[in-house]
Amino acid sequence: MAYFLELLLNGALTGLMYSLVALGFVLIYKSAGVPNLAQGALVMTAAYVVWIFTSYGLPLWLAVLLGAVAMFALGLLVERFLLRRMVGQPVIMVVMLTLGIEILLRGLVPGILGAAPKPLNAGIGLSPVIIGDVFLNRAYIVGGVVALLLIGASLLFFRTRLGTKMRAVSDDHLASWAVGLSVERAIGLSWGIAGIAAVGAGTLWGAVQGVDWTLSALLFPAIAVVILGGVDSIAGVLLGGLLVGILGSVVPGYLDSYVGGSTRDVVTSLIILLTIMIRPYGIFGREDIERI
Amino acid sequence: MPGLVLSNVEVIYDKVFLAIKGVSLEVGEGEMVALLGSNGAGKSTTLKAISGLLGPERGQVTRGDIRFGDTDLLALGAPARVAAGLVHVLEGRRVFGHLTPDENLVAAYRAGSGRRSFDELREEVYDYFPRLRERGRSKAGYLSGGEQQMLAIGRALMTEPRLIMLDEPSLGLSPLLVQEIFGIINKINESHKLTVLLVEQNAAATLEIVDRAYLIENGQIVMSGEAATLKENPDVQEFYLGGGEHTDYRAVKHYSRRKRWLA
Amino acid sequence: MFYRQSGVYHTRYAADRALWPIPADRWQVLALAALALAAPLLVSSLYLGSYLMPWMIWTAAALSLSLLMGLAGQLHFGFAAVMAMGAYTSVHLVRAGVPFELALLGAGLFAAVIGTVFGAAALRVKGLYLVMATLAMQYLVDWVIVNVPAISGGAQATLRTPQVRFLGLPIQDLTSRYYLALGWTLLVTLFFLNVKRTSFGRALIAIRDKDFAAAVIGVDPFRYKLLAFMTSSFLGGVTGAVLAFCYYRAVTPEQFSFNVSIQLVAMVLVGGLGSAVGGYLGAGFVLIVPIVLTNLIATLGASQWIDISQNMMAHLPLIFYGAMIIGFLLWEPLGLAKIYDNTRKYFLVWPFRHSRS
Amino acid sequence: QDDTIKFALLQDFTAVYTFVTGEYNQGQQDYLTLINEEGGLDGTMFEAIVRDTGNQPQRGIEAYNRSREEGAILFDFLSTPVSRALVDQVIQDEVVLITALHGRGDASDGTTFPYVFPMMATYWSQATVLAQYIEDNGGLEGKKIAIVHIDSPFGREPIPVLEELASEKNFELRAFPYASPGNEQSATWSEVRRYRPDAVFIWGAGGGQSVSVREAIRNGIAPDSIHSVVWLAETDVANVGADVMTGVKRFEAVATGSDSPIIQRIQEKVIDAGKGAGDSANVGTTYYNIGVATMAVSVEAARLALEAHGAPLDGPKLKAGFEMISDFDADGFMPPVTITESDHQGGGSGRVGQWDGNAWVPVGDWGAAFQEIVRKEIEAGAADYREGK
Amino acid sequence: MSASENVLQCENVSRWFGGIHALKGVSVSVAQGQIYGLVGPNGSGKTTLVNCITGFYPPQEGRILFEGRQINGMKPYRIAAGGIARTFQNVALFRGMSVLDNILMGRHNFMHPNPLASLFYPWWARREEIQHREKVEEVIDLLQLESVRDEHVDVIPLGLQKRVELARALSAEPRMLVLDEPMAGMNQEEKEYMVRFILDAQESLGLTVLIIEHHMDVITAICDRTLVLNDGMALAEGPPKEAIADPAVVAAYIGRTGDAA
Ligand SMILES: Nc1ncnc2c1ncn2[C@@H]1O[C@H](COP(=O)(O)OP(=O)(O)OP(=O)(O)O)[C@@H](O)[C@H]1O
Ligand SMILES: Nc1ncnc2c1ncn2[C@@H]1O[C@H](COP(=O)(O)OP(=O)(O)OP(=O)(O)O)[C@@H](O)[C@H]1O
Ligand SMILES: CC(C)C[C@H](N)C(=O)O
Ligand SMILES: [Mg+2]
Ligand SMILES: [Mg+2]
Repeated sequence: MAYFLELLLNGALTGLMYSLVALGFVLIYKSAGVPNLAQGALVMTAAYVVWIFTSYGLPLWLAVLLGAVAMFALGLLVERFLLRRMVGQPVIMVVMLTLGIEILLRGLVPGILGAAPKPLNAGIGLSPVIIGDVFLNRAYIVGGVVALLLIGASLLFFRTRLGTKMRAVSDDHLASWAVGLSVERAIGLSWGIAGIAAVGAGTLWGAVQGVDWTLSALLFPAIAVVILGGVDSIAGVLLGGLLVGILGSVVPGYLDSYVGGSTRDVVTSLIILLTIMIRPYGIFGREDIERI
Repeated sequence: MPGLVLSNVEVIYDKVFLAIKGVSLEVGEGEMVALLGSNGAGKSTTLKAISGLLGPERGQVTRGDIRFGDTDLLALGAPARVAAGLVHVLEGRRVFGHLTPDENLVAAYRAGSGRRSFDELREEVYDYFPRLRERGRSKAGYLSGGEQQMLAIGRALMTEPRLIMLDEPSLGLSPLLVQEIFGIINKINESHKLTVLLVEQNAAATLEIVDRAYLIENGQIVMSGEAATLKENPDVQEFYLGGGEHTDYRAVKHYSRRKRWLA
Repeated sequence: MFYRQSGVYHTRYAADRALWPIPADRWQVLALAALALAAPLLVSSLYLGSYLMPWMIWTAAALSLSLLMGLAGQLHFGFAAVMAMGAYTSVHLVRAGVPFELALLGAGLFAAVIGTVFGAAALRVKGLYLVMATLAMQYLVDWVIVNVPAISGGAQATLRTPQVRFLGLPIQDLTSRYYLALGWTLLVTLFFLNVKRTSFGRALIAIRDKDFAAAVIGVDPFRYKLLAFMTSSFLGGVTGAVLAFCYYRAVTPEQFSFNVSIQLVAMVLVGGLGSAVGGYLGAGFVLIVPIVLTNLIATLGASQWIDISQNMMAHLPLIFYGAMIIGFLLWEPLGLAKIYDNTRKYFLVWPFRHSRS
Repeated sequence: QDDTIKFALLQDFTAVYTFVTGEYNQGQQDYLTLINEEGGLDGTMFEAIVRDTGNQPQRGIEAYNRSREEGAILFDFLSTPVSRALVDQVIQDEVVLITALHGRGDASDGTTFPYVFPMMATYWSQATVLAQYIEDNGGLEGKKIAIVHIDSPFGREPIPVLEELASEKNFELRAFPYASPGNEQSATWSEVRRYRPDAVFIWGAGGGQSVSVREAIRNGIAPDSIHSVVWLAETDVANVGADVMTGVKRFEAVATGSDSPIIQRIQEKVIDAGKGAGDSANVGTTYYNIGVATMAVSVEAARLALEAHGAPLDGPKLKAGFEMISDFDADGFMPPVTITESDHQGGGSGRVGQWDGNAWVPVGDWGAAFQEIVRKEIEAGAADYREGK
Repeated sequence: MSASENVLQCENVSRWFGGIHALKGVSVSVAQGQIYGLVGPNGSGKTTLVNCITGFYPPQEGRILFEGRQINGMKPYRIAAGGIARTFQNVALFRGMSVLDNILMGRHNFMHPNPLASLFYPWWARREEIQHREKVEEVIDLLQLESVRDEHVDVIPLGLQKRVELARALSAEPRMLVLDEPMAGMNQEEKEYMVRFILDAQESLGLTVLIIEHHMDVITAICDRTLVLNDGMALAEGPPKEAIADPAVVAAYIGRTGDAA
C-alpha cells in the first residue's frame, strides 16, 4: 500500500513536472493555433540560459528572472523572423517549421555553449520528504508547486480581454487581421509566455538531470500530456499531467520487473494512441467545427 | 471630400496571376458605394487590397496607390489600417467559431483614450442585432448563417470604423434576412455617417440603397455612376437586375451572350 | 527555348495523358537514366557507395512516403518504423531460407500489414493528431524491436544480412548492390508517376482535398485511406529491405529510429509534397547537404581558414539541417520541386512573364 | 608526407554521447599532437581525422568511406551502433577498428574479429571487477545486489555475466530497468528501495547517471554501496554535488587526474604551447584520460608495427602491431595491457575508484577478475557471429 | 401518391446535434422526374435534411427510402453508388486537381481504381482512362466548361467552380441530383446560366432534382413542388407559388413580398 501510494504521489508530482513542459505547448496552441514541437528545445535553451547566468555567479532567482526576460525575447524573435511568414499555411508546414526550430536550437545552443552536461543547482535538498513509509522527491514537490502556480496564472490570463483576443487569433488569423488584431503580436506574445514557462521547466528539470540537449527529449511525455488533456486546454495540462505521471509511474512500478524492460515509454505511447482513438480531442480539448 | 481613393491598383497572386489591373475608385466620406461584378471579377481582391489582407493568399499590390483620407494605406499593415478607421467584413462571415458572440465582440474591441467603452459599443451592436443578444453565450460556430453574418458586422462595428467594407453580406441568407441586413446597413450608414463600401451580387437590392456603384469585370472597372443611372442601363438590367420574378428561366436563351457595356 | 511546345499537339486522349508530353522533358529523363546506369563506370566507389546509392534508396523511401503524405494527405511521422518492419522481415525470411526475391515481397507485405495498423489511426483523426498518433506508434514499434530479442537478434541487437542472389545474380559487390537499388527506385518512381495519373491516385488526392466530397461521389474514405497506408507501407517495407541488404548490410534499431522518420518527412517537404522530382531532390538535399557541409568545414578548419571550436563545428550540420528545413518552409513551402517547376515554367512561357493575365 | 599515419576519429559530438565525446576526443587529439611534437615515431607523423557522425549509422558509413579514401588505417567511432554497423566492413577492408569501452564485447575474440580491438575492459569485465571488489570487501555470498540499468542493449549487457556469477557465488541479483534517456527514474528507485539491496550497480551513461545517484541517495541507499559502470565522471559529480556524492564507487579503466607522467608531458608540450585541441580545464578529467589512453595504446601498436614491418603502415601491419602489445601500461597510466591474436580485450583489467569529496581515488589495484566467465560470454557471442547471426 | 412512384421518400426524419434539435420529424416525397425545392430560413435544417439523405448525418429517427430501398444508415459512398449525387453549400471541389480530373473523379464508381492498375498503366489503366474520358467530355460539353478544362480548380471563379461541382455530380450518372444552394453568390446572369444547365441536365438525363435555394424567383420558376422548413419542421408544402405565399412562410422567411430576389 505504501508502495502504491509512493508510486502514485511521486507519479503525480512527476506528471506536474511534465505539465510544466506541456504548458508552453498549450499556451502557444491556444493563442496562436501553432502546434509547437520545439517546446522541448525551448526548455533546453531556457535551462542553458539560466545556467549561463548562474555560471557568472548570479544568484538563482536573478538568473531565473533574467532567463525569463531572455526567453521572452527569444519567443518574440521566433515570431518576428519565422512564424510571421507561416500565417495561413497548412498544419504540416507549421509542424515541420517548429521541428526545424527544434533541430536548429538543438544544434545552436549546445554548439555555442558546449554539449557536455552542465550542473544547475536549484538549491533544493536531496533528502526526501518522508510521510510514513512514503518518500517524496523534494525537487518534484517544488516543481509541482511551480507548475500549479503557472497553470493557475494561465487560467486567469485567458479570462482577461487580452486572453480572449489571443484565443480569437488562434481561431482565424485572417479574420483577426480584418478586425484589427495584430496576429503577429499575439503569436509573439504567446511564444514569449511559453518561453517564460520554459524557464520554469528548464530550471527544474535542469536541476534534476543536468543541462544538456537531452532536455529537449522532454517533448515526448509533454505531448502525451497535451494529447490526453486536450491541446488547447489549460485545465487539460493539469489533469493530463497528473494522469500521464501517475500511469507512467504506477504501471512500470508493478510491471517492469515482470517484463524485464522499462514499460514507461510504452505506457506513454499507449496513452497517446488510446486517447486519440477513443477521444481524439482529449479530455478537455475543443472539437473542430466542420460544417458540410 | 475624398474618403477612400484607389488609383490604378494592380494585384498579382502567386507572383504570376494578375487578378486586378488598374482599378481606380473613390468613396467619399459618409457615402455608400457598391462594387458590382460577376464571379471572379476581382471584387474581393479589391477589398483585400484595401484592408491589407492579401498576404496570406500570396497576393501583392504591385502597382497603384491606396489612400484613406491623408493616410497612405499601402504603407500600413492590416491591423494598423483598422486603427486608421477602416474595417473589412470578410466574405463567408468568418466569425471566431470557438468563441461566444460576446467574446467575438471583445476580441474586436480596442481600448484607448478617446474611445467609447466596451459596454457602450456592445449595447449598440446588440441594439442593431437583438438576436445576437439572445445567443450571446453559445459558440459562434454553431450559429445560423444569418446570425453569423450579423455577428461579423457587429464585430466590425466594435472597432469604431469610419469606413466599413462588406463583402457579399447577403450570401446564402434568406430573403427576410437579406432585407434585414440591408436595412441595418442603411441604418448604420445614416445614423453614424459611416462610409460604406459594399460588394454584392444582389444588384437589385444593392442599387436600392447605395448612392453610387462601380461595375468591375475581369479585374477592370468597366462602368460607374449614380445608382439611379445605372439602374436604367440596359446591360445592367439584363445582366445584373434580371426581371426579378418576371424572368422566365425556362426560356432563357442558350447561346452565350456578349456584353457590350455601352454607357 | 528548350521547351518548345509549338508543334506539339495532342490529338488523342492517350497522348494528352502521357507522362512527359513535351519532348524536352523526355530527353532529359532519358539522359538522366543513362547517366544513372553508367554511374559505376563514371564515379569512384566512394561516391557510388556513400552518396549515389543511399540517395537512390532514400529517394525510394521518400517517394513511398510522399505517396501517402503528398497524394493521400495523411501525415506520417513513423515511417521509419514501417521500413524497419520490412528490413527485419526480409532478413529473418532470408535466414529462414526463403529466396531473396520472395523475401522482398514478404517484407513489403508484412510492412503493409503493420502500416495498415498505423492507418487505423487515420480513420479517426487528421492533421496534428495523426502526427502524434503515428509518432506514438513509432515508439511502440521501436520498443518491441528492442525488447524482443527474437526480432532484434539478441543482446547485440544487430542482424547481419546474409549473402543473397537476386534473379540468379549475387548481390555482393558494390555495383550489383547499386543496380538493385537503382532498379527498385526506378520502379517506385514509375509507379508513383502512374498512380498520379490513374483513378487510384485521383481517389487518394480526392480524400486528401475533401474527404466528404469524395464520399459523395462514391469513394469510401476508409478504404482509400487504408489502401494509401498499405501501398506506401508496402513500398516502404521493400525499401527498408533494400536499404538493409544493399546499403547497411546489417539491421539495427538505430537505423530506423524516430530521427529517421523526421528526416524522411523533411525529405518529402523539402522536395515538395506529392512530387516525383521532389522525391529525388528532397532526398538528395537532406541526405547530402549536411555531409558536404561537414566535409567542407572540416577542410576549412584544417587549413586554418576559419577558427572554430571542435564542438561548434560538430554542431554545424545539425544547425544547417534545421535552418534548411526552416528556410524551405519560409521561402518555398512547396519545396524544391516548385523551384524546378517555376524554372521550367519560366522557360515554357518564355519570353512572357506571367502565365496568365 | 605520405608516411603520415592517419587515425580517423569519427565520433558523436551532437547526439547521444555528447557527455563523453568532447573530452574523450580532446584527449585523443592532444596525445597525437604530443607524439608529433616529440618528433613522431622516428619522423613518422600522426594525423587525426575528426568528424561528427551524430551517432547515425548513415553518417558513420559515409565518414568511414571518406576517411578510408583519405588513407586512414585506424577508426574510432565511440558509438555502439556505428561500430556495430561497420564491423563487417572493417574486417573486409582490413583496417583497424578500436572499440574501447563500447561496441560489442564479444569482439574481444580476435580470431573471429581480426580487426576489431576493444583493448580495454568490456562491460562484462567491468562488472566482474566491481563484483570482485565486493567479494574482497565483505564477500558476495548472501548479498542482495541490485543492478539498475538503462533499458538498452548496453544497459542489459552485464546481466548475464552477473547472473552467472550470482549462481556461482551465491548472491541474489535483481535487475531494475529504467526508460532511456533516464532523466526520470523515481518509480524504479521506489522499487529498488523496497528491495533493500546491499549494493547497487548503476549501468547507464550521461545525464541518467547523475539522476541514478541522486535517486539512490534520496532513497536512503548509502553512497558507498553505489557502484557504477565506467561512465561516471566529473560532470556527474558537479551535477549531483561533490559532498553528496562522497563514497560513490565506479569502475576505472584509466587513471584520472593530471599526475601521471603522460598527462604531465601533454600539459607541458601541448597545452602550455597552446596547441591543445580544446578547453585546457578538461585535461586530466576521466574521459580525457580515457581518450589519451586509447591513443597511447594505438600509437604503441603503430610503433611496434613500424619496427617489425616498416613504413608505410597499412591495416594488416597495424593489426599485427596491436597483437604485439604486451604489458603496456603507459607509465602506470592504465593497467598493463597485453593483446594477443586471440584476446583483443587486452586482459580485461581495471580497478575501483571512489569519490572522496574532492577527487576520484583508487581503492584497489589494477586487476582482472572472473575472466573465465567473461571468456565464456565472449565465446558464445563470437560463435553466434560466426554462424552469421 | 403511392410510395412506389416516389423516387425519394423521407418519413418522419429527426436529427439532433448535442442539444440542438435540427430536424423534427420531417417527411418529404419526391416523384420521379420532379424538380423539388427546399427552402426555409437559415438554420431551419435544409442542409441537415440533405445530409441525412446523403448519409453524412444519419437521422436518429425516421426512414429514408430511395427507389423503394431504405438508405438511412448507409455510408455516404454507398448511397452515392446507389445513384444519388449532390453538390455542397460551400464549394467542395478537390483543390489539388484540374477541372478535368475533378470531373473524372465523378466516374469513380465506374472505374476500378487499384494500386496494381497503376503499376500496369500501359495495358490496364490506360484503356479505362480513355473510355471514361469520353463520357466526361460529354458532360464538359453540356455544361460549357471547355475553356477551363485544364485549369486548376482553385484559380477559377466561384461561379465556374459551382458549375464544375455540378459536372462532377452529373458525370457520376446519378438518377437523383441534390443541389445545396447552387446559385448562392451569383449575379443574375450567372443564375440564368445555372438554371439553364440544371434544366438541360434534368431533361436530357431524366433526373430527379432536389434543390435548396434562397432565390425565390428561381424556385418559383423551375420547381414542381416545394417544401418550406422552419425550425426543423415543415411549414408548408405544395407547388412553389402557393407554398411561399403562405402567410406563415412570408412571416418567417420571405418578408416584404415583391422584394425577394
Ligand atoms: N489566392 C488566390 N490565388 C490565385 N488566384 C486568386 C486567388 N484569389 C482569387 N484569385 C483569382 O483572382 C480573380 C479575382 O478573384 P476575387 O475573389 O477578387 O473575385 P470576386 O469578384 O470577389 O468573385 P466572387 O464573386 O467569386 O467573390 C479570380 O479569377 C480568382 O480566381
Ligand atoms: N455539425 C453540426 N453540429 C452542430 N450543430 C449543427 C451541425 N450542423 C448543423 N447544425 C445545426 O443544425 C441547425 C440546422 O442547420 P442547417 O445547416 O441544416 O441549416 P440550413 O437550413 O441549411 O441553413 P442555411 O440556409 O443557413 O444553410 C442549425 O441550428 C445548425 O446550427
Ligand atoms: C561510448 C559509450 C558512451 C557507449 C555507451 N556506453 C553504449 O554502449 O551504449
Ligand atoms: Mg469575392
Ligand atoms: Mg444550408
